[in-house]
Amino acid sequence: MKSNVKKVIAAVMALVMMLGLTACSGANYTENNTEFVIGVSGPLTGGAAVYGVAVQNSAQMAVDEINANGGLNGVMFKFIATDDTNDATKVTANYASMLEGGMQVSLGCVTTAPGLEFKQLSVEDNVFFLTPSASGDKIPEFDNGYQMCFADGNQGKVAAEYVNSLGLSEIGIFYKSDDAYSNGIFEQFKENLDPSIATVETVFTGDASDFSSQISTLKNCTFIFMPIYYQPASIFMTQAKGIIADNAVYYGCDGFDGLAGQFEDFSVIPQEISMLSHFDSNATEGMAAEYIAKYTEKFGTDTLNQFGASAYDCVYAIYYAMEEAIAEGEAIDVTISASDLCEILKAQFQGGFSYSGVTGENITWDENGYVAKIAVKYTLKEAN
Amino acid sequence: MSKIVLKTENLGISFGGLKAVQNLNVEIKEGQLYGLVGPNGAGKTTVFNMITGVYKPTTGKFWLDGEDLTGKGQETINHKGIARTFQNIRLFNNMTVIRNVMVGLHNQPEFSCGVIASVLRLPKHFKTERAMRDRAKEILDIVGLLDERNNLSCNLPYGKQRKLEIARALATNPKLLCLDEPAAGMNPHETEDLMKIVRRIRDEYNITILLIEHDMKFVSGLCDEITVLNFGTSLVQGPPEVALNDPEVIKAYIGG
Amino acid sequence: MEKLKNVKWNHYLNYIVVAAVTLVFAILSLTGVIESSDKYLLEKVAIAITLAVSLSMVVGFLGELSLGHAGFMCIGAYLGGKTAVILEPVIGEWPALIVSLLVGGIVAAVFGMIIGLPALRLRGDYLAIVTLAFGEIVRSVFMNSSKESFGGSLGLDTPRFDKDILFVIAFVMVLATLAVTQNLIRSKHGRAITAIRDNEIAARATGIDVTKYKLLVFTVSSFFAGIAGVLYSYSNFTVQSTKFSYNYSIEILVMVVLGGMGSINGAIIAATLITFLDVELQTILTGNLAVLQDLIYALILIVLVIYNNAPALKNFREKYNLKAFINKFRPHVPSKHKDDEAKWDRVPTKIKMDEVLSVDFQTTSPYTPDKPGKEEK
Amino acid sequence: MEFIETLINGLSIGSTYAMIALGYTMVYGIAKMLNFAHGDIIMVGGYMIYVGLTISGNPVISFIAAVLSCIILGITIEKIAYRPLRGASPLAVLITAIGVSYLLQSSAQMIFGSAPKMVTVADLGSISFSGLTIPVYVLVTLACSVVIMTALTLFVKYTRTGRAMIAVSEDKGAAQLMGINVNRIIMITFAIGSGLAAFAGLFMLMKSPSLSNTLGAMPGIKAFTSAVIGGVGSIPGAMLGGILMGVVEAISLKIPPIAPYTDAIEFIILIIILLVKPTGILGKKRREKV
Repeated sequence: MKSNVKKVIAAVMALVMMLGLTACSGANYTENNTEFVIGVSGPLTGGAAVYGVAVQNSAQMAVDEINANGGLNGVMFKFIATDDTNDATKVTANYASMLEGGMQVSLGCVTTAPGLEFKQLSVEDNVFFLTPSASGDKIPEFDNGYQMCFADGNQGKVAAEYVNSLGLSEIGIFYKSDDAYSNGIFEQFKENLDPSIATVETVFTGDASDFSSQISTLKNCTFIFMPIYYQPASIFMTQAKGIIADNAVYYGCDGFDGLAGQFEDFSVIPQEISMLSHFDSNATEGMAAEYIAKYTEKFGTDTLNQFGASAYDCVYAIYYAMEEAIAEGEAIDVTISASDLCEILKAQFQGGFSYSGVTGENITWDENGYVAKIAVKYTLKEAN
Repeated sequence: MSKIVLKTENLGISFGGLKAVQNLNVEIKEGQLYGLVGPNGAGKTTVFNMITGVYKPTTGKFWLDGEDLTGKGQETINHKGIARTFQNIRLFNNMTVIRNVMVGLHNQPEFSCGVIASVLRLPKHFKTERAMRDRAKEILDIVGLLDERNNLSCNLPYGKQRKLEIARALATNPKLLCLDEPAAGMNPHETEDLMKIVRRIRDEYNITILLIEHDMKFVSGLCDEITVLNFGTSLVQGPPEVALNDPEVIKAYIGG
Repeated sequence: MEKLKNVKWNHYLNYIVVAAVTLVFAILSLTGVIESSDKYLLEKVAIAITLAVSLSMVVGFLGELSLGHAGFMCIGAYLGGKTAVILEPVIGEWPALIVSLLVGGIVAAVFGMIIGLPALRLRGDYLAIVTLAFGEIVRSVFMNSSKESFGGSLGLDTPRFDKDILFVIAFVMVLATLAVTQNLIRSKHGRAITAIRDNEIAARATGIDVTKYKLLVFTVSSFFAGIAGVLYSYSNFTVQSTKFSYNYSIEILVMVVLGGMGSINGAIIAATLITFLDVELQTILTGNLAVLQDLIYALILIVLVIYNNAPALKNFREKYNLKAFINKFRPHVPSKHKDDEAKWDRVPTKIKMDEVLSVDFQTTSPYTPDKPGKEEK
Repeated sequence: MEFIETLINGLSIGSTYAMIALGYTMVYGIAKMLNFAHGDIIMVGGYMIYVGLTISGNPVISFIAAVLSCIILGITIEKIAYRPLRGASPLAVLITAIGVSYLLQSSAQMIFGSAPKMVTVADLGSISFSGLTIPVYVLVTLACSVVIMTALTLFVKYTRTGRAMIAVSEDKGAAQLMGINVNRIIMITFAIGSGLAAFAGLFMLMKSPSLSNTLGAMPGIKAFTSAVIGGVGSIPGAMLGGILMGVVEAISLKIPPIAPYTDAIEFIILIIILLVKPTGILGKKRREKV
């Protein structure tokens, strides 16, 4: 009986200790900050790691550049990237640890599924986030959330408008039915597509790597819309050689970006590949080219994609917005709380702040937090 | 004229083309100690497997107390009153001795206690547990394992494991107890002891016993009547001293 | 007072510990000491314990390998979450919680019973793959559901509940799981279940209704997995079916195996530690170090399993283990057990691994499907 | 016509499953363990081919290097992670296998990065006749699978080592008593299984040239499913199961309303087959002696 009491006490103590109770709820974590802290949660491991790593690399690169140029009025920036492996249940712990690490502003989540969790957590504490790539339509639902990428629905709509203008009678659609990104684009695309255009639809799920069945379904199409990421796209294109007509067009959205890193030589694919995006990793001029040169030098071409470019822009956009706010007379101290900074940034992003960077010029945000910038149709490769 | 407990009629089974047992006709009367003997591979255990429901007979029927149990499942047959032991011992190795016996008591009406009563820990649960434990001790006392009751069954010596199997079978309150080579692996002293136990079970609890045994001394010392099986068919039936001296039987054992 | 002395305190120790932990944290939460992330962690721990204890019924006590536990949880999460979202505006917070817990649990239990049916025919790896398949089918159905029904690939928006109370409710559910599981196991029915595990043929011959008990265990186990699912949906802002892949089932299985199969306390401890380890690794190893998470987790897993199970390390284990370490600091107290009353359920709740292992060379094993055996001629 | 096309697609998908299942079933059927790390050995094989191609540029040399390194890896894993648990509960081995799987995946990410690599082993083109197109790699994969299947069956049936394998799979204890070195036999089994994993890696890359550290995860599960459908321990069964899975997948993908549920359909087929025949299509029924 006595030893049991001891056991109970020991177990409770152990649990309390494991929680590492800081016993200082409601504390202002930022009061000891010596740098401005930006945080992001993204898939740094697992199947989607390439996107998280690209964001981590690029954001760190942007922060390093800003710091090398003297930071914001002499105050440096610090960037934290935490790993959520694209699993929404890991976001809470990441978010808490970043907050405790003094995070004042965030890039949200890299991918949509965890991003849905993040937006709810951040709205409670009023933490501003500008996500580079969580493109779900509901991500900027609350007034503290903004997107640098196009929302999926918007992409689908714009893509449909483009396709409508081509005067085709039949198109093929190939999408990933268990993926929020792919589905989101597909639904809006379908809704806005001219009803007179016939569609041949085919799907894949999971990590499928054999598309022979889908390819044979689409073999008579000369225009195939593929709102999917580049890895399955590259597999599809390789396997479709000789089956889908050589003069066909593969048309994708920003997920196509990264194809350039996959095919050393695009000419192995006979068909035309084009995409609707805000970034082209083949760009040869402008800020995009500069970014590509810098990124490639540091990290190689492996993880070069629009996720990174977008993250790079996010950091700069936040930086410039803070700079502008200071110019307008706002007091931004290094120990400013996340909530105070959020109010200031919201005012900026809603007050006509505009940003020009790698993924577009004169970028502004509407009252919903959706980005307004020009989506460009990039032709990665003409038909042979 | 005592009544017939087990009756088989043309009981037979074949695996593929092989007729393992055919046309077996036995009548076991109440309170009898009945032996089933025969050389290896004669089909003795197969007979057990048929009347305890492990195998479904392909021909014939069998009755317990006049009730046709042919083709019934093992559990049903046990509920109706046939219990058995196994040639290769099958105890619940991770349980103590007493709990092995308590599993045997599981279906006795006097120890019935629903799942809900157990989960909610109603008084009935405690009452049942206590009663089961007391009864299990009684049964263990019969086979002389009371002192071993808190040991793991897998730690018992061979002979005691056999006795425990008997105790467990006994706990299911059978009308007919089938013992598959109960004395195998026992030394003469243990065999002697076992014979006493088997007799006591028959006499005190009025349970009919059907047993398979190779030890002819055991069989002739214990059984009232035997059936000799060879190649799946019954050679001779009768009292042991008569049946075992039948020339056919001697031929079957010696070969030739 | 005399009665109190007869109570087997050891049986109730884990309830007391869990209740005490809940109470302490509830007080801490009311006084505002712990933070929302801690509460979330506590919810996570409670869910993990519920899952591990309920799975240990199937794996540890019935002796069947199930790789589809996440599937039952998935059913609970989606159906419970949806029920709560619909009902909350109509009948209020608390009734909606209770109804959704029941709905999630019961529907999962029904599916558990359905999945228990093949368990009557299949054993070992065959059953394992069927349960795995079941989990994947469930996931696929919810994944492809329409936006209006269960949210499809975007996931289901979940009901909200006061975070100060939610983790307490989660722990109350842990207590309920413990109570049902342990009371069931420590009864004549539990004896029947462990008898089936130890030797199915003998159990049948002893008149145990194998069908009934297999279905019972699958049903009860999936009921609590469903409950865990409902708690999960309350705990997170969205329910996404990608979470409930076979990988998650395996994660739960790891907890059960590390805890020592057939040990409920072991499952509780393993579930707690693994949940903490996960979160600690995840929050400490950020940025470029993130890739080390799985590496460290994997190494810990391999080393622990080998330490716990390797036959060659038996002596080493007996010399260097937690109990021996603790006993060093404690005077030796001789055991007070006099009769089987005191320890009658000692064995089935704690099969030592090295007792299970010898089974491999014996006639039957719960985990090897087709032990060789000649056809009876 | 449409049907034949679908069938060809099914062969294309199924040939890969069959190839993986052959390697899987060796370990699974003989060592009697669910080797969840098998898919990851395939992944390592893929990366070794990639490394070989980058260094030497010669597909043959890099393939041989991949086979050898997979064999060494397989033996090492068996020795370090599985052998200490010989005689322990099969579940313990299952858990270490999962640990090994995580270990290999994260090591691959650490060494090769998170981005998928494009690996072009050889472009074999495709052949067309009467409106049907079959990529050559499908034919090559099928042919190789048949050859490997035959070779394995003959090996197991007619060589001393092979027969020892059957003995070990039937009863480790008895095999040991008969003077068979169980550890050695299981090591050889792992070597063969891992070598075949490298083969599977090669054929997977020939089909879909994108290489990442999760390459083997889902195919591993599909191969497990194939092996069970075909009957555990039956080598032709593994092949048959793989092809069947592929054909089911292709048919399901062709029917629009159920196409998103393709994985589920495959698993439903599995459950149905097991309910009808609890030991798989070619599995032998074993009865416990009572």
